[in-house]
Amino acid sequence: MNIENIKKEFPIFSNKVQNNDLVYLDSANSSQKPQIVIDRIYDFYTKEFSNVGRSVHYLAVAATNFYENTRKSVQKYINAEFADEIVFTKGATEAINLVANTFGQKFLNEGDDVLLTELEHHSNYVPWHFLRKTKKININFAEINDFGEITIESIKKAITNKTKIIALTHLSNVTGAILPIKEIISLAHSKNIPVLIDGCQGAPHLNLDMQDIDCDFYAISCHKMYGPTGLGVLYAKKKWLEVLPPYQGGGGMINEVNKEGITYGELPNKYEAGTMATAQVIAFNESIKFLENIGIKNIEKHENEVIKYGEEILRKNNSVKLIGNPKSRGGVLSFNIDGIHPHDIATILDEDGVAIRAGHHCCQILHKKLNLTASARASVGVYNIKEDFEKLNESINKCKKIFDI
Amino acid sequence: MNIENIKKEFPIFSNKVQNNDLVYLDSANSSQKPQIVIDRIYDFYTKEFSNVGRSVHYLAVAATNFYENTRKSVQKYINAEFADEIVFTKGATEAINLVANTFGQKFLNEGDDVLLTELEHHSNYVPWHFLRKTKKININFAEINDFGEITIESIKKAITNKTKIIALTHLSNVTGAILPIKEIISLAHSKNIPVLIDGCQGAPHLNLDMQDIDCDFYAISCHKMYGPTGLGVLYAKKKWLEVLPPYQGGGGMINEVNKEGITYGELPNKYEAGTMATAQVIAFNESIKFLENIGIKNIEKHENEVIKYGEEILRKNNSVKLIGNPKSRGGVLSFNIDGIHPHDIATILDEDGVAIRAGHHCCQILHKKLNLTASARASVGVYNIKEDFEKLNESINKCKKIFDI
Amino acid sequence: MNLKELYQEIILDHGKNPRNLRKSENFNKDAKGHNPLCGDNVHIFLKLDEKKKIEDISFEGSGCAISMASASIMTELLNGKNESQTKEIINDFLEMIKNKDKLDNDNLNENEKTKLMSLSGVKQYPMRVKCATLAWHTLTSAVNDSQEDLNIEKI
Amino acid sequence: MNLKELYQEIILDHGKNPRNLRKSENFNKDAKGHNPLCGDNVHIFLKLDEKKKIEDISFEGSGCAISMASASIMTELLNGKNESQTKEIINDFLEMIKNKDKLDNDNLNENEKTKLMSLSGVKQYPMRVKCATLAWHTLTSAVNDSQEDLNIEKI
Ligand SMILES: Cc1ncc(COP(=O)(O)O)c(C=O)c1O
Ligand SMILES: Cc1ncc(COP(=O)(O)O)c(C=O)c1O
Repeated sequence: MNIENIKKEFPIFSNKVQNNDLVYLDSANSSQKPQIVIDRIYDFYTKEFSNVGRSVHYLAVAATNFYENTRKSVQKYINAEFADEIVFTKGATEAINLVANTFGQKFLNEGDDVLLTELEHHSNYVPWHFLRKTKKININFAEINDFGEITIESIKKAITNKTKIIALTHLSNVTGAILPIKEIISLAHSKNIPVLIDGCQGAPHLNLDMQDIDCDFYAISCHKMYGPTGLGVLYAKKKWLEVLPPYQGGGGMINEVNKEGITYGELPNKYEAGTMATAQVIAFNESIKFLENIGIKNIEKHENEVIKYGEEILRKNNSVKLIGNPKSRGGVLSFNIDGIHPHDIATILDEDGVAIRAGHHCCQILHKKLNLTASARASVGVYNIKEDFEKLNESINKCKKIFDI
Repeated sequence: MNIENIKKEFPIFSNKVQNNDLVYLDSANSSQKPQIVIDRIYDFYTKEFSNVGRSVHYLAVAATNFYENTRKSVQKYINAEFADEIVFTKGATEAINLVANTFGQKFLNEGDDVLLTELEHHSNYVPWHFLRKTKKININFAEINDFGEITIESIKKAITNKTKIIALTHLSNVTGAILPIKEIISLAHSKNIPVLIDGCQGAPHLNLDMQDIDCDFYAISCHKMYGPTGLGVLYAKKKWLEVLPPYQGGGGMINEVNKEGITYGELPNKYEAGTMATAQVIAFNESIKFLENIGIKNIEKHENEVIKYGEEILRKNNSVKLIGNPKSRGGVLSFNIDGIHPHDIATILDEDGVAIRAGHHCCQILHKKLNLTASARASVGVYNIKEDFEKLNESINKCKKIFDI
Repeated sequence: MNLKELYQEIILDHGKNPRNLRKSENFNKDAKGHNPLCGDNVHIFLKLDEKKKIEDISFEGSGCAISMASASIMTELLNGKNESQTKEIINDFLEMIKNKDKLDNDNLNENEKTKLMSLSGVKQYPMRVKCATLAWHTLTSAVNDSQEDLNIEKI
Repeated sequence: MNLKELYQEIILDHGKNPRNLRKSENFNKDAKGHNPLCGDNVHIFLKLDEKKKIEDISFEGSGCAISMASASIMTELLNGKNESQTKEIINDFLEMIKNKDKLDNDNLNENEKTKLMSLSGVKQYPMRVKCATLAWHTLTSAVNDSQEDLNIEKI
């Protein structure tokens, strides 16, 4: 597979958007979908549809097998020890809520500390904030350095003897910093503190090996990983899933039910209440295959080249100020232009078919720390090429012209 | 639109399943999907994909509009007063969990009663059971009568002066009984008790008018309603959504965030944390259009004819014992055959392409009450025809032959 | 869409050099507005006389060209207007942004109308409508003594 | 798939008239199993002598033809078997149900093997495999003194 030809597998790029070629630089928000993933959804609904896990008729049996095959593929792809450690959720946000809620119920008490970082997405803060209210816990934030990174030292400084769990991102969706999670996890474990990794931005770009990283929880957003919307994955070590209480209650997650009480089903059913996102899970198997076929190492290399090129171009463009300068950067470049608000930039870029995101990217804490309210963000996927950043740069120049900068 | 031709709009029926024509009698589990719904998903992913609500570029704006259009369509379809009263969830199970969790947090205290019925699906019991543990509340069950119905009298008898909420199904997914929810709600409201309706089985078959029914909460499962998997709808009166706490925390549901605290976004954002099931919501608009084009009254009439015909045939088949004999029946027929376990029936029927469900249908309390562990269930959708029940009956006779009954 | 229409000279001017970007002395009404999408804030200050005529109107905050220009133009036009005039202008503006091509308002002269109309290009940019209306909705809640800070998503 | 193979005479016979459907007197080991999918239960009773040989084995419960026949045949074949024989037969059975066509086991005679093989048709019905294995897994937890009631979904 030729990495330069990958773009052809994404049907969206063969259509014009408002008479322009689409320069899609918003993959950190959500990635485009390859044809095979879309086809799988189509075929499943047209020829094979059934609910899973409940009926014993042919379609139901087949669908159940497809569904469980995805679980096995994910297990293999992220090198989890057991397939039961893969829980399907509606998104990474739900995955983090699941952990915060159940871990909080069982293990957090008044006065306990939860450690986050200043880089965290609201999805990895608000669920913990809830516990501040219900459980009277405290939340601490490890601080970023001048490069927009979180270092092991900053974590060390922020750990207290009351820290009960650390939750942090694998890759910042604003500064692009890749965090030294393996060292952080090893440090945390030496103090018996479990670690949740918000892998939303890590999973689409980096090689994942749960047993090597040794994290306790890892949250994945499938729609950012060339998969369908409405689906996430929570990886959790079996030892946690076994002792934590269930999250949502409903059909499929029970063992036996009577008027007085309930016993819960075994893993992973215990955490998959109600009818799941069947078609999405089944189609996500194709996303995994897509990633495997190219090879994540190749994707990483390609994306690094593209983003490095983009970084160079933007650094040369005066009045463009990059946010963060991490030593290891994932596929994210955020910036501001003096005198032009990010929303105005995004609107003007859009006119040329250049799709970026403007705003706080659900990271208000980081933006406040940097004395910003918003920023513009270009982020890449496997289908981006260097020319995309040339077009971005041209459009930025157009902004500057309009605003007379 | 000719109701007899509806089946042609569902591509699954133009394919053979194991060399048989598919006789799909498992719609209470999940319905098949019309071509337009499948096409909408396909088109959205191939030509229009973007995340919603966040970016300001063209694709994002268009997707956000499509997404919000579905909200308006649902509002109109169920005659809710405000579009903000429509919250998208990952399924009916999540919708009920959302209510139980947030209502429980805010309004339930030790010793309070929650009233359910013996007909409830596990999804409308387990979430309340959680509160038994965390809040020390009690759960009461209104009892069924000999016809497998819940009457207003049975509710009257079960209400206590500590009943703080009533949660019950619109249409039993086992006995097929349609509950007198309007009377029940009016009774409950006269005592200031809010009512949640589990509308999973009601929504695909019955005319919905929230303002007429006047329920406080109504939970819908889109995949049972000719829509995609991984999507549900919670209708909730604005007055409740305004006072209840948020359920999940994450991106999109906040107003302002800093290290010390968070203010939440306005309705309906407050209840839609994280990236939602974008493609599914957008496609669900087509399911609503599909239902509107035929007209729910026509669907009801057609399904009633089919199910009546099925009931007649099965009643004539000795050794078939129907479960429940409700005066008003929705599209569900459950039965047992003396001497043959439902799982054996389902396996044998499957050989002829007849897809039914066997088991407790997530209603163990009802089955225990009826001294059963399991039952066989045939349920219909708009695409079923009388011949389907003739085929079912033939296959049942084959079961009897194999088991020498 | 038409970028030129959106970023007219007048918008760019008011965006860069917003008028009345200050805090009124002795203001007797105020309200805060916030756009959760971009994090932008606006704080409107009003000094009303006994007859509820606007003696002074000003704002603080930061935001995109559209939102700054909108707040700036709004404060310019409303200075000296009485209560009913203010309400009419707010309504007419919001109507125009939503769906009208013209502005029918007897309370504004042609020059003022032209200024206000310069914001109408935003209609074609649904995600930016909130930028243009934030200051106006915030003003409404200041006038109405709304307790809560205004969250633009509400509207 | 082949329905005739699944519902052989011998299965139907044991399904309808299960052997050892009772509670062993003076049993010294037992375990309960449950299939959450259909709600079926099985309760296995064992009376072992000092050398852990099975003196009596029986079961209570209800279920489909496959699960009843499986429990019935299991109890018939295991009566009188010692500990290692029991474990071998359990393993071989579970292997056969999963992926083998044949049963290699020196502890059973040809007649017994044929009986057990009658359950192998279930392989082609993945959702029914649990029906065939419930009694066997439950037996394993009885033998192992497992504390918890067995939930078939676990396996
Ligand atoms: C009456 C009833 N309630 C709740 C549910 C749960 O719905 P879902 O699985 O789509 O969340 C179902 C469907 O299984 C049902 O029939
Ligand atoms: C770092 C990070 N965490 C969490 C999320 C939330 O993921 P989702 O919206 O898919 O639940 C995102 C994406 O928006 C993200 O970038």
